[in-house]
Formats: sequence, structure tokens, C-alpha cells
Amino acid sequence: MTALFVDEYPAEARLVKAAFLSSFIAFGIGALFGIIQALHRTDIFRFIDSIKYYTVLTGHGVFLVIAFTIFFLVGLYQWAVTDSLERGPVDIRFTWFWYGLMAIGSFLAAISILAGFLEQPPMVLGAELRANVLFTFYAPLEANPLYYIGLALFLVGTWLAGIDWFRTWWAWRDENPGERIPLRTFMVLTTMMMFFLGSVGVIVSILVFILPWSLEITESLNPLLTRTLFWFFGHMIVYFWLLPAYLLWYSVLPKLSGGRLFSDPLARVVFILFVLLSTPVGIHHQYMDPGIAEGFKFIAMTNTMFLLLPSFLTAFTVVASMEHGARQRGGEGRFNWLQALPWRNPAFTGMALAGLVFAFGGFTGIVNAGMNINYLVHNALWIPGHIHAQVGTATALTLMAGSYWLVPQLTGNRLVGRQVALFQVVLWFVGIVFMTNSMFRAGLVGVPRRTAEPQYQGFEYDVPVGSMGELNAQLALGGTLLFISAMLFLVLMLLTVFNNDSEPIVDGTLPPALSGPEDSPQVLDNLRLWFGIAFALVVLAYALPLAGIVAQSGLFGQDIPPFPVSSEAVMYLEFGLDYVGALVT
Amino acid sequence: MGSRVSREIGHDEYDPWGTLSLIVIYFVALTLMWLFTYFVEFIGNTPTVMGMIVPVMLG
Amino acid sequence: MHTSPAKLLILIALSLVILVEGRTVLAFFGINIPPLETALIGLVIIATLVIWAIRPLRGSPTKSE
Amino acid sequence: MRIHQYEKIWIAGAMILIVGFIVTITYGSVGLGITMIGDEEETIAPDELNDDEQFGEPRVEQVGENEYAAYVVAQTFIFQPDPIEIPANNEITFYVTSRDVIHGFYVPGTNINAMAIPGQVAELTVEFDEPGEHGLICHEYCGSGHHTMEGLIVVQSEDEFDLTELSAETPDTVAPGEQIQLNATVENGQLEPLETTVNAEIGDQTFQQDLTVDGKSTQNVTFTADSTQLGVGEHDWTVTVDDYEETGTVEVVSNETDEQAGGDES
Repeated sequence: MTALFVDEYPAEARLVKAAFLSSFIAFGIGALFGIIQALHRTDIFRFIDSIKYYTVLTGHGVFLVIAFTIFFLVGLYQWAVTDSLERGPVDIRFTWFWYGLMAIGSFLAAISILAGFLEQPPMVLGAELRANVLFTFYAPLEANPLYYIGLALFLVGTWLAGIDWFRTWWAWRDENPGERIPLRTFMVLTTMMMFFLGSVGVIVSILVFILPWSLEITESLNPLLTRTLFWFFGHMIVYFWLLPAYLLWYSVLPKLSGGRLFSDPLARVVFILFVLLSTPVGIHHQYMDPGIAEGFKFIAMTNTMFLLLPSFLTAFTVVASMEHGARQRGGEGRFNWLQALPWRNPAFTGMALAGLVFAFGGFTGIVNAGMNINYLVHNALWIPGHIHAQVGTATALTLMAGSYWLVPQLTGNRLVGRQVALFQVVLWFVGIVFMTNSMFRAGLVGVPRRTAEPQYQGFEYDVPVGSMGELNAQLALGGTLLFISAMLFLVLMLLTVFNNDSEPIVDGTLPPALSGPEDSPQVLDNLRLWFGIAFALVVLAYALPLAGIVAQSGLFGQDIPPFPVSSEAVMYLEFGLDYVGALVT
Repeated sequence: MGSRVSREIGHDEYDPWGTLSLIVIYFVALTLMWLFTYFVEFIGNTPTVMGMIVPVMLG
Repeated sequence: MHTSPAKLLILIALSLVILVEGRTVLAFFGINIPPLETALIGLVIIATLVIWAIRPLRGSPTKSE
Repeated sequence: MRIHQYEKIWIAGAMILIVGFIVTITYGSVGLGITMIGDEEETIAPDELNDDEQFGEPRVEQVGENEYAAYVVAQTFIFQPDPIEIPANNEITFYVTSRDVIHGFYVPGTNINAMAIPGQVAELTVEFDEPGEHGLICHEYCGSGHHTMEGLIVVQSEDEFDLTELSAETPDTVAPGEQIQLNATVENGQLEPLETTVNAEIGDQTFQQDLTVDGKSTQNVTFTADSTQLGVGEHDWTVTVDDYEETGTVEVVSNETDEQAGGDES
């Protein structure tokens, strides 16, 4: 057995642990907010005001898909770079600097969100401290400037993290001239290239338009433009959530199965395809938007469909790697080899079940991406169903499973409760199927997403099978199982951290691929080339739509003032009624 | 970590035919689910946004 | 034991999943299983799996995993 | 690059799937004529909506034979008009915009689904086959009252549907011996001429008149009753055109009272 990561790289392990800690704190709060929503919107148990529901919803989104996923990502990637290059960062102080920026940024954003629970939020930067604007913060809904500042700091921190890993790689390259980039580092670098390119949209949106406007430096903005810039970033970011899971599936899962990665070259091809295709597809979130021509929507649709290719390739390579392990462990037959897999290992089982959910959750993504069929599901409960299958399971469950393998190596402690851990990942799997099945079915009958009370006065949903009550009960049941599973995970992590005086029974070595990098052309490692092509594709996909939007209604829109989201619903009702009154008279 | 390898299988002696079988099932499942969702759920969920028959009339 | 506890757990989970999703698929073909019956079917499946798993093997009991 | 034979088979299969998805969607667009919301409409500043020809008065309007336009404004937390009354078996083009923040325009149980973005106008044409009522909801979070934002789409059968508007008035009071003039105005918002009958009642006197209102125009009808015959006191009046009814009262007051209350009418 080789030395543990914590013994070999104690300084780096500290950073990875800090990142995981931030990630798990966010996970705990996000999970709590999740069950509150599941019970509230189904009207099974409501103990908060429906206005506060949107504070919970914003927190659920930001804490889980920004803080939980990305903090885990930076921790995992720091481990991957260090372990695969066998060297630490050029300057660890810089590493702590970007972690600090991310921590401060998420703290500011968290405070501005959580202030929404106060009856009398304090005034900060000339506005009430609140940010009930959801994870998408569509202007002209307006949050406190602190929220945007927090997000911006977080993004800057993430950029610096990427730069840090590139610096580490450059230093390694000078020490190891002519060598192929180790696979895990390759995955980290390509992911970050994708992130650099795709996050430009949201950074411009925040720094140029929304932040100055919320500070009253500018008076107006163009809501379609900021929305388009958000989605420029918004589909890339879903792959940013997913790629850490891919990294684990490609590097750790084959090993856990008892085999080796089937093909290193195809893994590289997959990550390059993500760099190329994950940004010029964002308009598929805007199929229902006026102001974007149908032709651009069609182009986004075809791009998105080709973005399926890397995931389809992954399905084969990863399953083949698992099968290789099963056969090495003595598995036989067409399907019987599945029994030879190490199902009692929670790390393996969690990742395998996450992959299974991903394969079928991916189908719902095809429907979302399918331009005209998007009329069926846009902003219906189907969409959160898709998100929870993908980020909420393919990513989250893989990250939890990965933690069962990685955290013992980071702490030097043995994992506490392996059997409970196995139960935990299986419980997540069952919970997500209950919840998303209900969400898909409810979405198809027209139940909307993002609402505290999808119960309306003027009409009833036409539920062809069963009843709304049954769908609601199933959703709440699934949500409860997920919450229990999340809490189990956090308890096991906590116990493991304090499980001193124990030896982990984890072997951190990863076997080489069956078909190694030597089987692939050198050009795959030419990151500059791929970045250039990706940049060109983004320009091709976005130059004309953005120019069209700006030409139609201007860079700063037509007199669109901020619309602060207050908890005083009545105020806005009166605001609305004033208009009605004006019309009637 | 329970990876009890009972034999070493190299690249050239390994044919992932179990994977191929699973992925063929996946292919069929995706095709059926797609056809059902598109032509039954979507097309049957009328009314749907259609092009105007005489679009120039308003222009 | 016909199987290991871990595999039994996975089998139970998979059968619940197939039950939930299968029920939706059947509903498309006009076969509706009410929630209560679904729950009963689920319990029967779990009980069957558990009994099958812990039923002693004839001959030498093998211990996989 | 060494790629396993099976993996090559799967790559081919994956490409078939991808192309198959694209072909299906293209068939939906070209073969079935499902269009996407585009950028054909002019933009409009939200604070100028009240002065706008179309959105100043959100309404349903006939624009051609079997073609209607519905101008809808979404704002926190209502839709205008509400309810939206439209005929079945006719092409309805919704023009949807927002007065304040981003809203949704969604009819659950159908594929009618659009975003309402301030500054932009979403244009979508649909045709309902059956009369009935459909909920209309905002499906994009728009603020604290988002979950209360709903409207109603009432689809009427083609025969039943009209864009007729009736208004009527009389003086509040008349002196005995004066004539009571009941003025009724019938507006026909449709393009076809409206052939109808106006029925009126003033006290116990009844009137009837056939009327033809040309498309997109209004017609006035005046009925005259003799106040002496009705006598002093309050009298109810009613005007009906098809299903529309207007009612009111007119009072015949004696001269002395009239003088005392002089100036009431002016």
C-alpha cells in the first residue's frame, strides 16, 4: 500500500479538506431547504410563509449548485492535480488565497440570501439586505448589491483556482518535458478552460450590467440581454457540476470495480468535446424567449444534440471499465458479470447507481433540448425533475460516494459505518426515483416549477392517472428519503473526521488505463488549439443573437428600473392594482 | 478495498460484450422513450404553437 | 444465504424503482395500479426477495462477497 | 487512435440517435408546422405600454377571417385581460409582454408556453379545437406573490363567440310629459356585420328593433317612452342584445320636486 494522500501532501490535503468542509456545510443547509420545499409546495406541511418560500428556494439553489458542487470541485481537482502530477502548487499561499476569495464570496451571498428570513432586514449599500431572486437572478428582479458582489468574488476565486492548476501544470511540464499530460490533470485543465470561456457571460452580466444598476450607477438594463448572458454561462455551468463526477467515473470507478479504465484516449476526446460544445448551446434555455430568432434556436438545438456525444461515449467507456473489473474478479456471462461487481462498497455502489440515474435522466435532457418539444416541459415541474436526476444525483451521489473513498485518504481515518454508507447511497437512489418520477408526471400535466403554491383557484390540473394528491405524496416521500440520506452522509463524514487512531483501508493508487495515452495522437494534448476552436464556436453561436438583442432594444434596455423583491407582497399588489385602476378610469 | 482480482485481463484479450449488450438495450429504450414523448405526450398535448397559415397578412 | 446482504439491498432498491417506473409505464397503456395496491405489491416483492435471500441453500452454503 | 470494435459500433449508434433526434424535431417544425417564438415583433418600452395602441388596452381583436389577436400584459401579479375570451376553431395569435419583471405565460395541460420579458413581445399562434376553460399561469418566479398570478382563458364555441359590446343610458330624472330617451350603443368588434335585434323595456313599455352593425363599427339606437304614461316614480329599464343586458332606472318626478331639485340633470 502506498502512502496516504494526507501523509504525502499534508499541506494540499488541508486545503482539500477545507474545500470539502465548505461544500458539506452548504450541502447540509441546502438539503434542509430542499425538504422544506418538498413539503411546502405539495401542501403537506407548511410552517413558513409562502413569501419566505422564495428565500428557501434561492438558498436551495445557490447553496447546492454553487457552493456544494463547486467547493467540492475545487477540492477534488486540487487532489487530482496534486496526486496525478505528484507535486503541489507553485505557491500554496496563492491556493489559499483563491479558496479565501471563494469562501468570502459565498459567505456574502449566503448572508444576503438568509437575511430574507428577517422581518426587518438591515440596510446595506443603500438597499434592504435580501436576495430573493433565485439562483438565476433574472433582472429586473433585484437583490441587494452584496449578493452580486458575493457571486462575483466567488467566480473570481474559481478563476484563480483554474489559473493555479495551470501554473502547477506549467511547472510540471518544465520538469517533465515531452510527457503526456496525466489524465486527471488533463480533465482538470480542460474543465477549467470550459469554465473560463463560459463564465465570461455571467461575469459581464454582473459586473457591467447588474451590479452597477443595483448600486444605481446605471439606471436601466436590458433584461433579455442579461438573461442571455446568464444562459451563456448557465449551460456550461451544468457541465462544470458534472465533470467532477466524470473525473471520478473515469479515474476512480474502474479501480473500485477491480479493473482499469477502458480507454484513456476516448476520455480525453470526451473532455475536449465538452470544452468545444458546452457553451455554444445556452440558447436552448431560451426557446420560449421572444427576441431571439428561431434560426438561432435551431442552431443551439443541433449543437446541444451533438453535446450528447461525449456523454454517450462516457456511458460505453465507463461501463466497459466496470465490466473489465467484474471479469477480472471472475464475472462471467452476458449479464451475470454485474453480480461480480463490489456492490458492498458504498463508494462503488454510489457511483454506479448515480451513473444509472444519469443515463435515464439524460433522456429528459434530450426532451428539454428538443426545441419544439420544449413547449411541453419549459418551466414545468419536469425541469427540476431533470435537474435533480442530473446534478442532484449523477453529480451529488457520485460526490458522496467519492467522499467515502477520498475522505479517509485526506484525514488518515477509517470510514465509519460502511454498511450505513451503503444504505445511504441506496436510499438516495430510491428517494430520487420517487421524487423525480412524481416531478416528471406532474410536469407533464402542467404543474409549474419555482412556485410556493402550485394550487390555483381558477382551474384544476387534468391528471390522467392517479391524482394530484398521490403525486404530491410521492414527491414529499422522495424528498424526505433524500433528506434522511443527506443527513446520514453528513453524520458519517463527521464521525469519520473524528475517528482518530484508526487506519483507513483504502488504497489510493489508480491503475493505468487498458488503452493508455500512447494510443492517442499528441494533438489531443494541444490545449491551446482546443481553446481556440472552442472560442471560435462560441463566437459563431453567440455573436449574432447578442448583436440582435442589442440592436433591438439597446445595451441598457428601455427604461427598465430595478424591481426590488420585498417581502411586502401587498405593496406590489397595490402597485399592480394602480395600473388596473388607471386602465379602468 | 475488496477488489479481489482473480485474474488479469489485458487490453487485447478483453471484449466488453456485456457492455455492448447493455448499451443496445439502452439504445432501444431511448428510442422508444423518445418516440413516445414526442409523438404521444407532446403532439397530443394540444393546442401547440403553430405558424400562421397566412403569415404575411399581418406583416 | 442465496446472496449477500449488500446485493439484497440493491435488489430491493432496484425492484422498488422498477415498481415506481413500471407503474408509470403501465399507466400509459391504460393499466392503473392504485397507490395502496402499489405499496402492497412492493411489500410482497420485498418479502419475497428477503425470504429467497435468507432461505438456506441446499448443499454447501457458498458465501459470495 | 485505437478504438475497440464494439465502441465503434456504439459511436455509430450514438450518432444515429443524435441525428434521429434532430430529424424528429425538424419534422415537427417543417412537417407539422410547429414554430418557435421568434424576434419578429418590435420591442416596446414597459413604461410606454399605457400609451401603446395595442397594449394600452389589452384585449382580443379580430384581425382576419378566423383570425384573432390577443394582446396580453403580464405584471405583478395579474394578467390583462382576465379572463381572455376567445373562439374555438380560430387562429389566435397571442402577443404577450411584461410591464415590470420577467413573467411566464403558460396554459397547463397544453403546449402554450412563453416567457414575458419586459421590452419584448412574444408572439404565438394557437388554435383551440374545443370550447372550455383553461387556467393561465405565470411559471417564472416574479416576486413574493408569484404563486397567486393566474388568469383564465375562456374558449367559446364559434357560434357563441362575439366581440359585441352594449352600452345604454337614460337621463336620471325627467319631468312628467317629457319624453324618456333610452340611448343604446352596440359595438361590433368582429369583421362580419352583426345582425341582431335590440329589445328594450322601460317600465311596462316594450320596444324591439332589428339592427345591423357593420364590422368594426358601432350603431346607436334610441327608444322613446312617454313619461306621462309611466307616471311619477322610479321605473326600471332594460336593454338586451343577444346575451348582453344593460339595466338602469329612470325617475319621473313631479314639477315642484323637479324645481326644488333643479340643476340635478345638468
